[in-house]
Amino acid sequence: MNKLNLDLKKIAQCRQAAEEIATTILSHIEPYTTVTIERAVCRLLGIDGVDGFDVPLPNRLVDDVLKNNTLEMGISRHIAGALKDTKLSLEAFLAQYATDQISIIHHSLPSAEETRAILEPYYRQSFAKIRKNKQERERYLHMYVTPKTQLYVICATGNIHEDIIQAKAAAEQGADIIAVIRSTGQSLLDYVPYGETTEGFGGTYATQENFRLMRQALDQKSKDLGRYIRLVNYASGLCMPEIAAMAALERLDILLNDSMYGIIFRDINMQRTFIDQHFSRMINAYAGIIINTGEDNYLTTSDAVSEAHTVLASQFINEAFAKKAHLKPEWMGLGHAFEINPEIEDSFLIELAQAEMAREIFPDAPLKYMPPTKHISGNIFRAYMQNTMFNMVTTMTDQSIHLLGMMTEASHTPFLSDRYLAIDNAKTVQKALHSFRDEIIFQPDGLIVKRAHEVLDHAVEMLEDIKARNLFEALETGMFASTRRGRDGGKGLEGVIKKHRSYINVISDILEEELR
Amino acid sequence: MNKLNLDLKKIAQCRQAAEEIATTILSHIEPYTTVTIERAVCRLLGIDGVDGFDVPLPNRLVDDVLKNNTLEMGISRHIAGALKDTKLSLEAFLAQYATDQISIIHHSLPSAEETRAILEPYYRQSFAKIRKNKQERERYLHMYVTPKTQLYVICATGNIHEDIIQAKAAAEQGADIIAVIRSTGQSLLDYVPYGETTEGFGGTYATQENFRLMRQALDQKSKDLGRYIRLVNYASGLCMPEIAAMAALERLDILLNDSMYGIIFRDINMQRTFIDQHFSRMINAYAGIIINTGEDNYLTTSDAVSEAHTVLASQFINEAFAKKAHLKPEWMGLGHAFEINPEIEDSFLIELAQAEMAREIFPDAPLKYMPPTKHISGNIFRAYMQNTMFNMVTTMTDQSIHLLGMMTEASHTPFLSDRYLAIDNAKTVQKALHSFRDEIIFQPDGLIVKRAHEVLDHAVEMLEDIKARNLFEALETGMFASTRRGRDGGKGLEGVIKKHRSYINVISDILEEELR
Amino acid sequence: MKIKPYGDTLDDGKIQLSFTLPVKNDAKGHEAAKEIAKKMGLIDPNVVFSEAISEGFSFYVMYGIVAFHIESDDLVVEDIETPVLTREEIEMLIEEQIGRDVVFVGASTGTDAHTVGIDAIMNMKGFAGHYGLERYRNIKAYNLGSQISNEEFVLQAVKLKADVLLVSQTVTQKDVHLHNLVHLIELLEAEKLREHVIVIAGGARITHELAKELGYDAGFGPKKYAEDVASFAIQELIHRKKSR
Amino acid sequence: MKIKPYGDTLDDGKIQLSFTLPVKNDAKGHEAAKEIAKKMGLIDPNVVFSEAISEGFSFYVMYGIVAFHIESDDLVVEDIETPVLTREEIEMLIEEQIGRDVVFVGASTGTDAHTVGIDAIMNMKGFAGHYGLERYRNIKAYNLGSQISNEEFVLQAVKLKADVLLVSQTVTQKDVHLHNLVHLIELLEAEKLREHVIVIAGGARITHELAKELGYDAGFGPKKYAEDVASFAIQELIHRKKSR
Ligand code: B12
Ligand code: B12
Ligand SMILES: Cc1ncc(COP(=O)(O)O)c(C=O)c1O
Ligand SMILES: Cc1ncc(COP(=O)(O)O)c(C=O)c1O
Repeated sequence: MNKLNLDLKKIAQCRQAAEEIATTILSHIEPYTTVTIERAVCRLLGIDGVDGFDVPLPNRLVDDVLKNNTLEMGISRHIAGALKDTKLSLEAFLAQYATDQISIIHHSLPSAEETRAILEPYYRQSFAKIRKNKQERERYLHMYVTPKTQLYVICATGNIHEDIIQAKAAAEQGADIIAVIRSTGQSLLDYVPYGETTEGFGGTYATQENFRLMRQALDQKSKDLGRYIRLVNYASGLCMPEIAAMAALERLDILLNDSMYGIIFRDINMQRTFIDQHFSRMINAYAGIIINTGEDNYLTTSDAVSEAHTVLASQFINEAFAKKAHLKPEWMGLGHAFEINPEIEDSFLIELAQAEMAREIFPDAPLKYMPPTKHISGNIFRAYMQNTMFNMVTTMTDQSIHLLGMMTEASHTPFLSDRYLAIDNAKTVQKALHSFRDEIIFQPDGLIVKRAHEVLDHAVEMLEDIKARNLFEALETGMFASTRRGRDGGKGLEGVIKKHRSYINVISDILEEELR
Repeated sequence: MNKLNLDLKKIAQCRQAAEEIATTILSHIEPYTTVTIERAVCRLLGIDGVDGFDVPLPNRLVDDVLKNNTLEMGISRHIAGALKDTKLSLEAFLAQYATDQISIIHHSLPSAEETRAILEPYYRQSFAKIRKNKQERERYLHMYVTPKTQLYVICATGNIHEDIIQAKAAAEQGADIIAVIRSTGQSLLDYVPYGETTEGFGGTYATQENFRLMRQALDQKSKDLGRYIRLVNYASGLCMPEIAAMAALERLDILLNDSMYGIIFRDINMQRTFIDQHFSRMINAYAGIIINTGEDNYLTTSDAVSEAHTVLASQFINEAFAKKAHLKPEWMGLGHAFEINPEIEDSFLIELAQAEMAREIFPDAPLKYMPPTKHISGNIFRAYMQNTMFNMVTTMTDQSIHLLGMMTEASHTPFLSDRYLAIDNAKTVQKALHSFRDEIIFQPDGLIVKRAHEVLDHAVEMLEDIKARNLFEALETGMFASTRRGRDGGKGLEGVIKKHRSYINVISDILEEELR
Repeated sequence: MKIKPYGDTLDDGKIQLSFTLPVKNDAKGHEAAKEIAKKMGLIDPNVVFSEAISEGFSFYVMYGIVAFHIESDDLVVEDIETPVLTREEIEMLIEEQIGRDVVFVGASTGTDAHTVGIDAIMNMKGFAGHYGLERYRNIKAYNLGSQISNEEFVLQAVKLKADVLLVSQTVTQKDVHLHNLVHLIELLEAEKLREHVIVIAGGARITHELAKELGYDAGFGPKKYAEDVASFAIQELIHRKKSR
Repeated sequence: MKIKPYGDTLDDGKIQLSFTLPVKNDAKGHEAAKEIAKKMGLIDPNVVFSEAISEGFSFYVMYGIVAFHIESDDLVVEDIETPVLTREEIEMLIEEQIGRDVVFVGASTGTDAHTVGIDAIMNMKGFAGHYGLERYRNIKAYNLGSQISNEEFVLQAVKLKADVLLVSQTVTQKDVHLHNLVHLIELLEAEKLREHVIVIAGGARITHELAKELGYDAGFGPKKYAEDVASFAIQELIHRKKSR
């Protein structure tokens, strides 16, 4: 489809600039690891559970090593050394470690080869499980048709069991994708809570057990309905790699996973974020998990008309980082949003231009299209109308992952009935406008086409500018979402560790090997 | 605008057929008058008020003459004779007549010229008032801009004073046109109630005093808001000519006035209806009142997809009859509606095709576009969405008179808040899609274009068929709204009177003279 | 079972309200809106939206929490108890147990001009995929149309030897339908016909409960079709025949 | 004045409701919905729509009539009473009556990451055409951003010699904001700072009434801008100065 007559050279120029921007950042961060990457390594070795004070074992291990100032060698070598010296199985070692009968430090640090040899049986098991999950998903996808536009709704009760009831109801009504959003504040926790949870604020804690429970429920529903219901969570915040690992182990299908969201919207240190996102994306690539990026958020903070190009520029950057982590276009759920104030004349046309542009520039990406939120007031009827317009643009531009707007957006996380009404709205629009995309041509010199060209032009400029400086500086000067962040500011910098020459990470080695 | 590439020859063929259909009917009805025409004559002579039993004087006069079997001469001659014989002024005569001191019958019946001479001072006054009203309206229209698409809402409380409160509120919110819909059953009354009324069922009685009160209130609002607020009522049912007369005297701007609605939807005798509609439309033409036809109603009864061509055929017929009554295209508010079941795939496209087709075939007509009603359930949220889609089609096809859908359509006549929300919906869509019409081209061989061509083809066929038989027969066989009506069936046939050779109607004579 | 409205958690009691108040949209208006919700027994009433409609009116959207439960076991539900049969089963039943054609006479009565509802029940083609009574082999269905006065209706019913009368009422504003429905029963009683016919009311706002209250044998609202009506009517006819 | 909701006629009492019930969508579900409405004091409750959401849940849209009036004169409305001044007037007032720059320190506190609201009040460009506090000539506005712990917030307030503290809270799910807002007041009291600063809360679900209840000097919700906040704060500062 080419409805906008976009300049292919400019698109290529954007891609090239984004590629260079990502390369620069990756070369900057290459020398570092982070605590959560090391904890993710633990998790993929099969280490799970908490101690008597509810501290997750991966955290205890990594913290102990960190305090010992030897995390620079990598948790892999420490664990391998401990197993070697104690001659214990990992399980047996952990049982003693959790009860303070044995330490993780003061063991020998085996060589790279030896480390790998010792740990192989453990990570093999995890990787096998992940591959099995991937096959299982592929089996489902083969068996059931995936709609061109998938309806996505969230659950956010705080109680996983209540979420399950609601997720199942949503699936029955026609939802294709269920996201369990996280409790406020989880993204700033430098650990992942453990076990099933029944309390949260504006969301439900992301835990591996919660993932498992929901996946199980949705698998059952998928079979009942003859439609594969995808499950989403958030690999964002201070634990991106760990959540990616947990998601891979529990067959989540999509993860919110942006290269810059944490920096801008959670004030997480930028170096930490760039390091974490790369590792987490490699896991996603291995597990066949679609990532969803968070460009939509820019427009909740800045003006959607004047800052539209920042969304496009960021999509190119996210794409470039994703490529570096070996994600294929089919797994890049780049984000954008319908956030223009409806009181602006021709807002619908501008939204349409942006959505169509994204569709044409990223033809293979399962674009994630976010509903109006910022300009939703407590007028639930008006919100329902705004969502109708949004649903129309979605259908007119063949978006892939279609987050449904809620009429109660301005007041509370969705009620059961809000979701029911949202799905009815979307499905009715899809049906009523079924062939509309194929039916309309845009006036070649009209407002829609012009707007798309303009936004692309601005994105070229912006990306060239960032390339000339670098992405750190862009973030320092508030080029995204009008939010300035210091290179050494924000949360989590203390968890960034310079790797030693002889640092080993058995997981990233394998991932790099297998993904290349 | 030509977006549909419609065959102009076929359009011309439809017009030609409709012209012939109308001519045939008019020649059939030419020999007749009706009781309500005669009463309208009374009203335009300035006769108003009721007797002690609340019987309107026009009814008493006409009934007396009817009982005397001399209505065939026309009420004009009777009144002229009475005035001549009694040497009373009309006022004085009526005062005595109302109190049974004097009769309308047994007077001489003056010649045509004499009749005219005697009655001239009276009808002159009415005609002068109507002309003044017309000028007044033109003055307003000159002073204030008329939006391309005018928002139309109804009031229906049953109480004219409550209606006024609500009409004013609606105007403040942005409504351009206010219709006071009538109480259930008024259309079957063979008289027009008198004076202000405060009780009605699903509507407020149409009375001259109610007209006056509302017009006064809206004039005030027009001045406050700097926008002329138009007023609508219904010249339908058994008193079409009288209501047209009253509307002309009270400066209503639009009248629901269809050539066949009463036949099909109120089971009013078809001869009666055709006679009455012609006379009432001449009054409208003289007064500069826009007529609104009722094709939308077909689709509330029959299927909107399969019966779409009946709407178009009927629009041509209404146009033909309107022309015969000297109405110019700018006064022909031909009706159509958005009534396709939204569960039908591509319903939006089919609606768009129909609306655009009407727009292109009747480029100068102030088309009246009706909202979804039949497929509105009690789900007020869903209704609000359906209205959004309807509002979009309206904006995309430049409809003129835009009746707003109400979210509570399936349960009650509009609450104040229903209207407020409906106006917000429409205005927001208008703004958001402001230039959309100019921005899109339909795929030349696409579904929309094909659909329009198909409907036009069917309309050609239907009109040719009706022309070959005649419109009476078409109605007898249920060609409109799947409703069959007998030529001599239905209500009001007893009020159809064959005119005597020397029948005189001073009003229609003048109208014919002035309008030609 | 004790039940409460459900927002997103069992027994959270959450509900949504909207209404207009004949007051300005200011802090006092808000307070008034909340006060109304409180008087309705809602806890934590929350005005999530308010706007001036015009000078003297303001619109409120609220959420609140219903504090009480209701006991669903205590609810008396007046509902039709005869099972719903298929067209074929009904035809069979008539054949076997009545042995002659059954006559249904229907109309939209009074000033009511809505025919789509009664047509949906009676006409051949039916509605939403459900054939109408005219299609039933041994049912004679006479649809008199709309705006039929009760007097005319009774006259025709006698003439056509109706077994079952079907009355459609759509307009309910200011309870116009109640007066009309009650008047028909009075007429039938006055003519001593009430006992000899099954009288059924229907329409968008008609419930079985309401119909019974008004002296009808049954009432049918939205999403009811010919088979619902015929199932009841035929089984009731048979029942009456037997108990006579 | 006695007031009642308004549908289309004064005192008709009409309101709209919608809610979900954890029951099947059948006659019993309808009855339950009506029963709830009745228990809320509604007359003639009318289920205009119902639909199954899933096996065990059904959704209802209802209309009903509020039977009671409320007496609007009896309502106690806790509202800010100082007049709202323009930016220029506020600047003049500071100059004349305070004679030095006034320091505002603001943040979105706790785990709350919503900045748009506090930015709307504080940042230069403001919101919806209303300039923020940074634009005021003799106001020093320090916006600490979001996710600021109460401890950090108090520390900065002391350091910056704040006259006025501005706290934004957007997330209110499970009353997380209440705990956080109360905690700040407790901290300030523990540090004996409460008396020395004006403390103001704001956010989409914050009302003046609520803020007062929690021990704040004022609260501001939607459609409030820098001038509303500054007008109150400056006049209150002057008032306190005078009464000392
Ligand atoms: C179509 C329609 C019309 C058409 C009618 C065409 C026709 N040939 O029937 C036209 C345009 C002519 C019309 C006119 C008017 N209408 Co009208 N109309 C409607 C509309 C849009 C749909 C009704 C419908 O056909 N539904 C589809 C049928 C299949 O559903 P149903 O009637 O409920 O029938 C089902 C069941 O109830 C049951 N059933 C029905 N009857 C019977 C009988 C028996 C015996 C049984 C067993 C079952 C049964 O079975 C059916 C199938 O399940 C409604 C709004 C809406 N969306 O509901 C307004 C509506 C009914 N109309 C309304 C009004 C006020 C009017 C007018 C009075 C307006 C006016 N003042 O001019 C006029 C005059 C009518 C009059 N004198 O009666 C109001 C009534 C408000 C109220 N509650 O009192 C409504 C609700 C619109 C509104 N919100 O204002 N209308
Ligand atoms: C934008 C937004 C976001 C952005 C924030 C970006 C940013 N830089 O701020 C992003 C996408 C990051 C976000 C994230 C989340 N959000 Co959010 N978000 C919104 C949204 C869409 C708009 C809020 C907004 O900016 N409004 C515009 C501003 C100007 O209005 P305002 O805040 O009310 O401010 C005005 C007044 O209240 C007042 N004011 C505000 N603060 C102050 C302070 C003082 C001192 C004064 C005097 C006045 C004042 O003045 C302002 C101007 O009039 C709302 C939904 C909505 N439409 O309201 C949800 C919403 C607030 N978010 C919500 C949630 C749950 C979240 C998350 C927790 C979701 C999750 N689980 O991941 C996350 C995490 C946030 C966290 N940890 O706090 C919920 C809150 C539900 C509740 N009542 O608890 C909402 C209502 C959405 C929903 N229905 O679920 N969100
Ligand atoms: C990429 C991304 N990550 C995460 C989140 C959610 O926030 P949190 O990290 O606080 O769970 C969002 C917000 O919607 C997002 O877009
Ligand atoms: C042309 C026309 N006349 C009249 C009416 C209203 O009906 P009544 O004549 O019963 O007032 C309508 C219905 O909307 C109509 O379309």
